[in-house]
Amino acid sequence: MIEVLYFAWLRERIGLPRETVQTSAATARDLIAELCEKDARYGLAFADISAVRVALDQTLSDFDAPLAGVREIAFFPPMTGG
Amino acid sequence: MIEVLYFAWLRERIGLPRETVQTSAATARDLIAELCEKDARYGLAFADISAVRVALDQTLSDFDAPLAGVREIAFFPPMTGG
Amino acid sequence: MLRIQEAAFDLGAEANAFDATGAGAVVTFSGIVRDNGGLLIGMQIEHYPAMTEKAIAAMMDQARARWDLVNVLVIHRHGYLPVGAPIMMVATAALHRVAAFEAAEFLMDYLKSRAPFWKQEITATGATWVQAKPQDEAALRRWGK
Amino acid sequence: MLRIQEAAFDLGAEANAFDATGAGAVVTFSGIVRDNGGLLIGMQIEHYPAMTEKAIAAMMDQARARWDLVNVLVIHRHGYLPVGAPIMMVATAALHRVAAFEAAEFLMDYLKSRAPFWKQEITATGATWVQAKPQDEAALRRWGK
Repeated sequence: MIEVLYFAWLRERIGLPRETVQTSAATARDLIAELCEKDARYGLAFADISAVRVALDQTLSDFDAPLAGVREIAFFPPMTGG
Repeated sequence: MIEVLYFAWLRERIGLPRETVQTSAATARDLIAELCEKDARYGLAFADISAVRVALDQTLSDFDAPLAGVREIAFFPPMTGG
Repeated sequence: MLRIQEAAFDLGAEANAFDATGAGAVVTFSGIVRDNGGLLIGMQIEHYPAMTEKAIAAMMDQARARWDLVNVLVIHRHGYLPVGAPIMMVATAALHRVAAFEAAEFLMDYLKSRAPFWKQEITATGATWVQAKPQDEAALRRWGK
Repeated sequence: MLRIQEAAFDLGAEANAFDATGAGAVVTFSGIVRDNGGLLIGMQIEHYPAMTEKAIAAMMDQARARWDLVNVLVIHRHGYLPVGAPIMMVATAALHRVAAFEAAEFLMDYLKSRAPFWKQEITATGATWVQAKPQDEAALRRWGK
Protein backbone atom coordinates (compact mmCIF):
# COMPACT_ATOMS: atom_id res chain seq x y z
CA MET A 1 0.00 0.00 0.00
CA ILE A 2 1.42 3.34 -1.02
CA GLU A 3 0.24 6.96 -1.00
CA VAL A 4 0.38 8.37 -4.54
CA LEU A 5 0.37 12.16 -5.04
CA TYR A 6 -0.11 14.14 -8.26
CA PHE A 7 0.68 17.79 -8.86
CA ALA A 8 0.02 20.47 -11.48
CA TRP A 9 -1.20 19.13 -14.86
CA LEU A 10 -0.71 15.53 -13.74
CA ARG A 11 -3.21 16.17 -10.96
CA GLU A 12 -5.60 17.80 -13.46
CA ARG A 13 -5.37 14.98 -16.03
CA ILE A 14 -5.76 12.25 -13.45
CA GLY A 15 -8.51 14.20 -11.69
CA LEU A 16 -7.35 13.78 -8.11
CA PRO A 17 -4.55 15.11 -5.93
CA ARG A 18 -3.79 11.84 -4.11
CA GLU A 19 -4.90 8.25 -3.66
CA THR A 20 -3.91 5.17 -1.72
CA VAL A 21 -2.89 2.35 -4.04
CA GLN A 22 -2.65 -1.36 -3.29
CA THR A 23 0.39 -2.45 -5.22
CA SER A 24 3.40 -4.67 -5.23
CA ALA A 25 5.11 -2.69 -7.98
CA ALA A 26 8.88 -2.83 -7.62
CA THR A 27 9.55 0.60 -9.15
CA ALA A 28 7.78 3.83 -10.12
CA ARG A 29 7.90 2.65 -13.72
CA ASP A 30 6.03 -0.53 -12.75
CA LEU A 31 3.50 1.44 -10.74
CA ILE A 32 2.80 3.72 -13.71
CA ALA A 33 2.20 0.64 -15.90
CA GLU A 34 -0.28 -0.69 -13.33
CA LEU A 35 -2.10 2.63 -13.10
CA CYS A 36 -2.32 2.95 -16.88
CA GLU A 37 -4.09 -0.41 -17.07
CA LYS A 38 -6.64 0.77 -14.50
CA ASP A 39 -7.97 3.84 -16.32
CA ALA A 40 -7.36 5.80 -19.54
CA ARG A 41 -6.80 9.03 -17.59
CA TYR A 42 -3.48 7.65 -16.33
CA GLY A 43 -2.44 6.78 -19.86
CA LEU A 44 -3.03 10.39 -20.85
CA ALA A 45 -1.17 11.78 -17.84
CA PHE A 46 1.83 9.48 -18.23
CA ALA A 47 1.92 9.46 -22.06
CA ASP A 48 5.26 11.30 -22.15
CA ILE A 49 7.24 10.15 -19.17
CA SER A 50 10.16 12.45 -20.07
CA ALA A 51 7.89 15.30 -18.94
CA VAL A 52 7.27 13.67 -15.55
CA ARG A 53 9.39 13.78 -12.39
CA VAL A 54 9.08 11.43 -9.43
CA ALA A 55 9.79 11.84 -5.72
CA LEU A 56 9.99 8.95 -3.24
CA ASP A 57 9.19 9.95 0.33
CA GLN A 58 9.64 13.63 -0.64
CA THR A 59 13.03 13.15 -2.26
CA LEU A 60 13.58 13.51 -6.01
CA SER A 61 14.30 10.08 -7.46
CA ASP A 62 14.09 8.14 -10.72
CA PHE A 63 11.62 5.76 -12.29
CA ASP A 64 13.72 2.66 -11.68
CA ALA A 65 14.53 3.19 -8.00
CA PRO A 66 13.10 0.45 -5.75
CA LEU A 67 9.78 1.22 -4.04
CA ALA A 68 10.45 -1.19 -1.13
CA GLY A 69 9.79 0.65 2.13
CA VAL A 70 8.53 3.80 0.38
CA ARG A 71 5.35 5.26 1.92
CA GLU A 72 4.70 8.16 -0.41
CA ILE A 73 5.37 8.57 -4.11
CA ALA A 74 4.68 11.79 -5.98
CA PHE A 75 4.43 12.46 -9.71
CA PHE A 76 4.72 15.98 -11.13
CA PRO A 77 5.99 18.00 -14.09
CA PRO A 78 9.42 19.68 -14.02
CA MET A 79 9.40 22.20 -11.20
CA THR A 80 9.01 25.92 -11.83
CA GLY A 81 9.91 27.55 -8.55
CA GLY A 82 11.84 30.74 -7.86
CA MET B 1 48.84 76.23 -15.68
CA ILE B 2 47.18 73.14 -14.40
CA GLU B 3 45.30 72.10 -11.24
CA VAL B 4 47.01 69.12 -9.64
CA LEU B 5 45.06 66.99 -7.13
CA TYR B 6 46.37 64.31 -4.78
CA PHE B 7 44.35 61.67 -2.93
CA ALA B 8 44.83 59.14 -0.12
CA TRP B 9 48.48 58.37 0.72
CA LEU B 10 49.73 60.52 -2.18
CA ARG B 11 48.00 63.47 -0.57
CA GLU B 12 49.53 62.57 2.80
CA ARG B 13 53.08 62.16 1.47
CA ILE B 14 52.96 65.35 -0.57
CA GLY B 15 51.28 67.18 2.29
CA LEU B 16 48.57 68.95 0.32
CA PRO B 17 45.34 68.00 -1.42
CA ARG B 18 45.77 70.25 -4.46
CA GLU B 19 47.96 72.91 -6.00
CA THR B 20 48.13 75.03 -9.12
CA VAL B 21 51.29 74.30 -11.10
CA GLN B 22 52.93 76.42 -13.80
CA THR B 23 54.16 73.87 -16.27
CA SER B 24 54.66 73.12 -19.91
CA ALA B 25 54.95 69.36 -19.27
CA ALA B 26 53.69 67.39 -22.24
CA THR B 27 52.53 64.38 -20.25
CA ALA B 28 51.77 63.26 -16.68
CA ARG B 29 55.12 61.49 -16.65
CA ASP B 30 56.91 64.77 -17.50
CA LEU B 31 54.91 66.62 -14.84
CA ILE B 32 55.94 64.07 -12.21
CA ALA B 33 59.60 64.53 -13.18
CA GLU B 34 59.24 68.31 -12.79
CA LEU B 35 57.55 67.94 -9.39
CA CYS B 36 60.21 65.52 -8.15
CA GLU B 37 62.91 68.08 -8.90
CA LYS B 38 61.02 70.68 -6.88
CA ASP B 39 60.86 68.87 -3.52
CA ALA B 40 61.86 65.53 -1.98
CA ARG B 41 58.27 64.85 -0.84
CA TYR B 42 57.25 64.33 -4.46
CA GLY B 43 60.10 61.89 -4.96
CA LEU B 44 58.79 59.87 -2.01
CA ALA B 45 55.17 59.97 -3.23
CA PHE B 46 56.02 59.03 -6.81
CA ALA B 47 58.83 56.54 -6.02
CA ASP B 48 56.81 53.60 -7.32
CA ILE B 49 54.76 54.83 -10.20
CA SER B 50 53.17 51.39 -10.69
CA ALA B 51 51.22 52.10 -7.48
CA VAL B 52 49.90 55.42 -8.84
CA ARG B 53 46.91 56.09 -11.10
CA VAL B 54 46.25 59.29 -13.02
CA ALA B 55 43.06 61.00 -14.15
CA LEU B 56 42.94 63.83 -16.70
CA ASP B 57 39.93 66.09 -16.31
CA GLN B 58 38.24 63.43 -14.10
CA THR B 59 38.79 60.58 -16.54
CA LEU B 60 41.17 57.71 -15.85
CA SER B 61 44.13 58.01 -18.21
CA ASP B 62 47.78 57.01 -18.52
CA PHE B 63 51.10 58.66 -17.82
CA ASP B 64 51.94 59.25 -21.46
CA ALA B 65 48.67 60.82 -22.58
CA PRO B 66 49.11 64.46 -23.76
CA LEU B 67 48.32 67.18 -21.21
CA ALA B 68 47.46 69.75 -23.89
CA GLY B 69 44.12 71.34 -23.02
CA VAL B 70 43.82 69.48 -19.70
CA ARG B 71 42.71 71.69 -16.78
CA GLU B 72 42.84 69.22 -13.93
CA ILE B 73 45.14 66.27 -13.31
CA ALA B 74 44.73 63.95 -10.33
CA PHE B 75 47.16 61.42 -8.86
CA PHE B 76 45.97 58.68 -6.53
CA PRO B 77 46.56 55.06 -5.50
CA PRO B 78 44.50 52.21 -7.01
CA MET B 79 40.87 52.79 -6.06
CA THR B 80 39.19 50.85 -3.28
CA GLY B 81 35.49 51.58 -3.68
CA GLY B 82 32.50 49.30 -3.27
CA MET C 1 15.91 30.87 7.93
CA LEU C 2 13.29 29.34 5.67
CA ARG C 3 9.66 30.35 5.30
CA ILE C 4 7.08 28.84 2.96
CA GLN C 5 3.95 30.94 3.15
CA GLU C 6 0.85 32.09 1.34
CA ALA C 7 0.99 35.60 2.81
CA ALA C 8 2.80 38.48 1.10
CA PHE C 9 6.07 39.71 2.57
CA ASP C 10 7.80 43.08 2.57
CA LEU C 11 11.20 43.00 0.85
CA GLY C 12 12.53 46.03 2.69
CA ALA C 13 11.40 44.84 6.10
CA GLU C 14 12.86 41.37 5.47
CA ALA C 15 16.14 42.85 4.24
CA ASN C 16 16.41 44.99 7.38
CA ALA C 17 15.45 42.12 9.69
CA PHE C 18 18.07 39.85 8.08
CA ASP C 19 20.94 39.56 10.56
CA ALA C 20 24.22 40.35 8.80
CA THR C 21 26.31 41.00 11.93
CA GLY C 22 29.97 40.56 11.04
CA ALA C 23 29.28 40.36 7.30
CA GLY C 24 30.78 42.71 4.73
CA ALA C 25 28.39 41.86 1.89
CA VAL C 26 24.65 41.24 1.70
CA VAL C 27 22.88 40.17 -1.48
CA THR C 28 19.12 39.94 -1.85
CA PHE C 29 17.16 38.56 -4.76
CA SER C 30 13.44 38.95 -5.08
CA GLY C 31 11.13 37.54 -7.71
CA ILE C 32 8.00 39.47 -8.70
CA VAL C 33 4.95 38.47 -10.78
CA ARG C 34 5.50 40.10 -14.20
CA ASP C 35 2.55 41.15 -16.34
CA ASN C 36 4.06 39.52 -19.44
CA GLY C 37 3.16 42.33 -21.80
CA GLY C 38 -0.13 43.10 -20.09
CA LEU C 39 -1.62 39.62 -20.59
CA LEU C 40 -1.30 38.32 -17.05
CA ILE C 41 -3.60 39.14 -14.18
CA GLY C 42 -1.84 36.89 -11.72
CA MET C 43 -0.18 33.64 -10.94
CA GLN C 44 -1.29 30.56 -9.06
CA ILE C 45 1.51 28.63 -7.36
CA GLU C 46 0.95 25.03 -6.34
CA HIS C 47 3.42 23.23 -4.13
CA TYR C 48 4.11 19.92 -2.42
CA PRO C 49 4.13 20.95 1.24
CA ALA C 50 5.80 17.84 2.72
CA MET C 51 8.66 18.09 0.22
CA THR C 52 9.12 21.85 -0.09
CA GLU C 53 10.77 22.53 3.26
CA LYS C 54 12.92 19.42 3.04
CA ALA C 55 14.16 20.23 -0.47
CA ILE C 56 14.90 23.90 0.22
CA ALA C 57 16.54 23.20 3.58
CA ALA C 58 18.87 20.78 1.77
CA MET C 59 19.75 23.50 -0.79
CA MET C 60 20.50 25.94 2.01
CA ASP C 61 22.74 23.35 3.71
CA GLN C 62 24.59 22.87 0.44
CA ALA C 63 25.07 26.64 0.10
CA ARG C 64 26.37 26.90 3.67
CA ALA C 65 28.79 24.00 3.05
CA ARG C 66 30.08 25.56 -0.14
CA TRP C 67 30.43 29.21 0.89
CA ASP C 68 31.33 30.79 4.20
CA LEU C 69 27.98 32.44 4.92
CA VAL C 70 27.14 34.57 7.92
CA ASN C 71 23.42 34.11 7.25
CA VAL C 72 21.03 32.86 4.59
CA LEU C 73 17.29 33.37 4.12
CA VAL C 74 14.74 31.90 1.72
CA ILE C 75 11.07 32.95 1.62
CA HIS C 76 8.81 31.36 -1.01
CA ARG C 77 5.10 31.93 -1.44
CA HIS C 78 2.35 29.71 -2.82
CA GLY C 79 -1.31 30.30 -3.69
CA TYR C 80 -2.71 33.16 -5.77
CA LEU C 81 -0.39 36.11 -6.47
CA PRO C 82 -1.51 39.17 -8.46
CA VAL C 83 0.77 40.94 -10.95
CA GLY C 84 3.43 42.97 -9.13
CA ALA C 85 3.32 40.80 -6.00
CA PRO C 86 6.54 39.39 -4.54
CA ILE C 87 6.86 35.64 -5.21
CA MET C 88 9.97 34.82 -3.24
CA MET C 89 13.22 36.17 -1.94
CA VAL C 90 16.69 34.97 -1.08
CA ALA C 91 19.19 36.83 1.09
CA THR C 92 22.82 35.90 1.71
CA ALA C 93 25.40 37.53 3.97
CA ALA C 94 29.13 36.80 3.76
CA LEU C 95 32.46 38.44 4.48
CA HIS C 96 33.09 39.14 0.80
CA ARG C 97 30.93 39.93 -2.20
CA VAL C 98 31.80 36.93 -4.36
CA ALA C 99 30.52 34.42 -1.78
CA ALA C 100 27.33 36.41 -1.20
CA PHE C 101 26.60 36.69 -4.94
CA GLU C 102 27.46 33.09 -5.77
CA ALA C 103 25.43 31.62 -2.91
CA ALA C 104 22.38 33.70 -3.92
CA GLU C 105 22.69 32.61 -7.55
CA PHE C 106 23.18 28.99 -6.53
CA LEU C 107 20.02 29.08 -4.42
CA MET C 108 18.04 30.75 -7.22
CA ASP C 109 19.19 28.19 -9.79
CA TYR C 110 18.17 25.35 -7.48
CA LEU C 111 14.87 26.91 -6.44
CA LYS C 112 13.93 27.31 -10.12
CA SER C 113 14.35 23.65 -11.02
CA ARG C 114 14.49 21.62 -7.80
CA ALA C 115 11.98 23.14 -5.39
CA PRO C 116 8.52 21.54 -5.78
CA PHE C 117 6.54 24.56 -6.94
CA TRP C 118 4.47 24.74 -10.11
CA LYS C 119 3.42 28.09 -11.52
CA GLN C 120 0.26 28.70 -13.45
CA GLU C 121 -0.22 31.94 -15.36
CA ILE C 122 -3.69 33.38 -15.00
CA THR C 123 -5.04 35.49 -17.89
CA ALA C 124 -8.53 36.79 -18.61
CA THR C 125 -9.19 33.72 -20.75
CA GLY C 126 -7.78 30.96 -18.56
CA ALA C 127 -4.85 29.38 -16.80
CA THR C 128 -1.66 27.95 -18.33
CA TRP C 129 1.03 25.93 -16.59
CA VAL C 130 4.44 27.57 -16.90
CA GLN C 131 6.85 25.31 -18.79
CA ALA C 132 10.26 24.64 -17.24
CA LYS C 133 12.94 26.24 -19.43
CA PRO C 134 15.89 24.19 -20.74
CA GLN C 135 18.22 27.05 -19.75
CA ASP C 136 17.06 26.75 -16.12
CA GLU C 137 18.07 23.10 -16.10
CA ALA C 138 21.31 24.01 -17.87
CA ALA C 139 22.06 26.68 -15.24
CA LEU C 140 22.59 23.94 -12.64
CA ARG C 141 25.68 22.71 -14.52
CA ARG C 142 27.57 25.76 -13.29
CA TRP C 143 27.43 24.23 -9.82
CA GLY C 144 28.79 20.87 -10.94
CA LYS C 145 25.47 19.05 -10.93
CA MET D 1 19.57 56.78 -9.85
CA LEU D 2 22.94 57.67 -8.36
CA ARG D 3 23.63 59.15 -4.95
CA ILE D 4 27.02 59.97 -3.45
CA GLN D 5 26.50 60.99 0.14
CA GLU D 6 28.03 61.17 3.59
CA ALA D 7 24.77 60.32 5.36
CA ALA D 8 23.75 56.78 6.23
CA PHE D 9 20.97 55.12 4.25
CA ASP D 10 18.42 52.45 5.09
CA LEU D 11 18.78 49.33 2.93
CA GLY D 12 15.17 48.22 3.42
CA ALA D 13 13.71 51.65 2.72
CA GLU D 14 15.87 52.03 -0.40
CA ALA D 15 14.93 48.54 -1.62
CA ASN D 16 11.25 49.33 -1.19
CA ALA D 17 11.55 52.75 -2.83
CA PHE D 18 13.37 51.24 -5.82
CA ASP D 19 10.89 51.18 -8.71
CA ALA D 20 10.77 47.70 -10.23
CA THR D 21 7.46 48.09 -12.08
CA GLY D 22 7.32 45.51 -14.84
CA ALA D 23 10.42 43.66 -13.60
CA GLY D 24 10.47 39.99 -12.62
CA ALA D 25 13.76 40.07 -10.74
CA VAL D 26 15.36 42.53 -8.33
CA VAL D 27 18.88 42.12 -6.95
CA THR D 28 20.37 44.29 -4.23
CA PHE D 29 23.91 44.30 -2.97
CA SER D 30 25.00 46.18 0.11
CA GLY D 31 28.46 46.60 1.54
CA ILE D 32 28.91 46.94 5.29
CA VAL D 33 31.93 47.96 7.41
CA ARG D 34 33.30 44.68 8.82
CA ASP D 35 35.06 44.60 12.18
CA ASN D 36 37.92 42.50 10.76
CA GLY D 37 38.19 40.22 13.76
CA GLY D 38 37.42 42.93 16.28
CA LEU D 39 40.34 45.19 15.29
CA LEU D 40 38.45 47.85 13.40
CA ILE D 41 36.48 50.68 14.95
CA GLY D 42 35.52 52.24 11.65
CA MET D 43 36.46 53.27 8.18
CA GLN D 44 37.27 56.63 6.62
CA ILE D 45 36.40 56.93 2.94
CA GLU D 46 38.01 59.64 0.85
CA HIS D 47 36.76 60.40 -2.63
CA TYR D 48 37.31 62.66 -5.64
CA PRO D 49 33.98 64.47 -5.85
CA ALA D 50 34.29 65.87 -9.37
CA MET D 51 35.16 62.43 -10.76
CA THR D 52 32.96 60.15 -8.66
CA GLU D 53 29.59 60.94 -10.25
CA LYS D 54 31.05 61.00 -13.74
CA ALA D 55 32.78 57.62 -13.32
CA ILE D 56 29.82 55.85 -11.71
CA ALA D 57 27.29 57.32 -14.15
CA ALA D 58 29.44 55.92 -16.98
CA MET D 59 29.42 52.47 -15.31
CA MET D 60 25.64 52.60 -14.99
CA ASP D 61 25.32 53.56 -18.67
CA GLN D 62 27.50 50.59 -19.58
CA ALA D 63 25.33 48.27 -17.48
CA ARG D 64 22.15 49.61 -19.12
CA ALA D 65 23.68 49.14 -22.58
CA ARG D 66 24.71 45.58 -21.81
CA TRP D 67 21.62 44.29 -20.01
CA ASP D 68 17.96 45.08 -20.44
CA LEU D 69 17.38 46.78 -17.10
CA VAL D 70 14.10 48.16 -15.82
CA ASN D 71 15.94 50.22 -13.22
CA VAL D 72 19.36 50.59 -11.61
CA LEU D 73 20.47 52.33 -8.42
CA VAL D 74 23.87 53.07 -6.90
CA ILE D 75 24.36 54.72 -3.51
CA HIS D 76 27.92 55.20 -2.22
CA ARG D 77 28.95 56.92 0.99
CA HIS D 78 32.13 58.78 1.95
CA GLY D 79 33.46 60.17 5.23
CA TYR D 80 33.65 58.32 8.53
CA LEU D 81 31.69 55.05 8.87
CA PRO D 82 31.63 53.01 12.08
CA VAL D 83 31.74 49.20 12.11
CA GLY D 84 28.39 47.76 10.98
CA ALA D 85 27.44 50.84 8.96
CA PRO D 86 26.31 50.49 5.35
CA ILE D 87 29.00 51.67 2.90
CA MET D 88 27.15 51.43 -0.38
CA MET D 89 24.42 49.62 -2.23
CA VAL D 90 23.51 48.63 -5.75
CA ALA D 91 20.05 47.59 -6.94
CA THR D 92 19.12 46.23 -10.35
CA ALA D 93 15.72 45.29 -11.76
CA ALA D 94 15.25 43.23 -14.92
CA LEU D 95 12.76 40.87 -16.51
CA HIS D 96 14.87 37.83 -15.67
CA ARG D 97 17.24 36.88 -12.88
CA VAL D 98 20.41 36.42 -14.92
CA ALA D 99 20.39 40.03 -16.16
CA ALA D 100 19.67 41.39 -12.68
CA PHE D 101 22.48 39.34 -11.09
CA GLU D 102 25.04 40.02 -13.81
CA ALA D 103 24.40 43.76 -13.90
CA ALA D 104 24.76 43.99 -10.11
CA GLU D 105 28.02 42.02 -10.16
CA PHE D 106 29.34 44.10 -13.06
CA LEU D 107 28.62 47.32 -11.16
CA MET D 108 30.24 45.95 -7.99
CA ASP D 109 33.37 44.86 -9.86
CA TYR D 110 33.69 48.31 -11.43
CA LEU D 111 32.91 50.22 -8.25
CA LYS D 112 35.65 48.27 -6.43
CA SER D 113 38.43 49.19 -8.86
CA ARG D 114 37.25 52.12 -10.99
CA ALA D 115 35.27 54.44 -8.73
CA PRO D 116 37.53 57.07 -7.10
CA PHE D 117 37.11 56.10 -3.45
CA TRP D 118 39.94 55.26 -1.06
CA LYS D 119 39.23 53.40 2.15
CA GLN D 120 41.20 53.80 5.32
CA GLU D 121 40.77 51.32 8.17
CA ILE D 122 40.63 52.97 11.58
CA THR D 123 41.85 50.95 14.57
CA ALA D 124 42.59 51.99 18.15
CA THR D 125 46.23 52.53 17.19
CA GLY D 126 45.91 54.34 13.90
CA ALA D 127 44.73 54.45 10.31
CA THR D 128 45.81 52.24 7.41
CA TRP D 129 44.98 52.68 3.74
CA VAL D 130 43.24 49.62 2.33
CA GLN D 131 45.31 48.03 -0.45
CA ALA D 132 43.60 47.27 -3.74
CA LYS D 133 43.47 43.49 -4.21
CA PRO D 134 44.85 41.85 -7.38
CA GLN D 135 41.70 39.70 -7.53
CA ASP D 136 39.53 42.83 -7.71
CA GLU D 137 41.46 44.00 -10.76
CA ALA D 138 41.28 40.46 -12.18
CA ALA D 139 37.49 40.39 -11.66
CA LEU D 140 37.09 43.02 -14.39
CA ARG D 141 38.35 40.54 -17.00
CA ARG D 142 35.02 38.71 -16.76
CA TRP D 143 33.45 41.73 -18.44
CA GLY D 144 35.92 41.79 -21.30
CA LYS D 145 37.97 44.73 -20.03
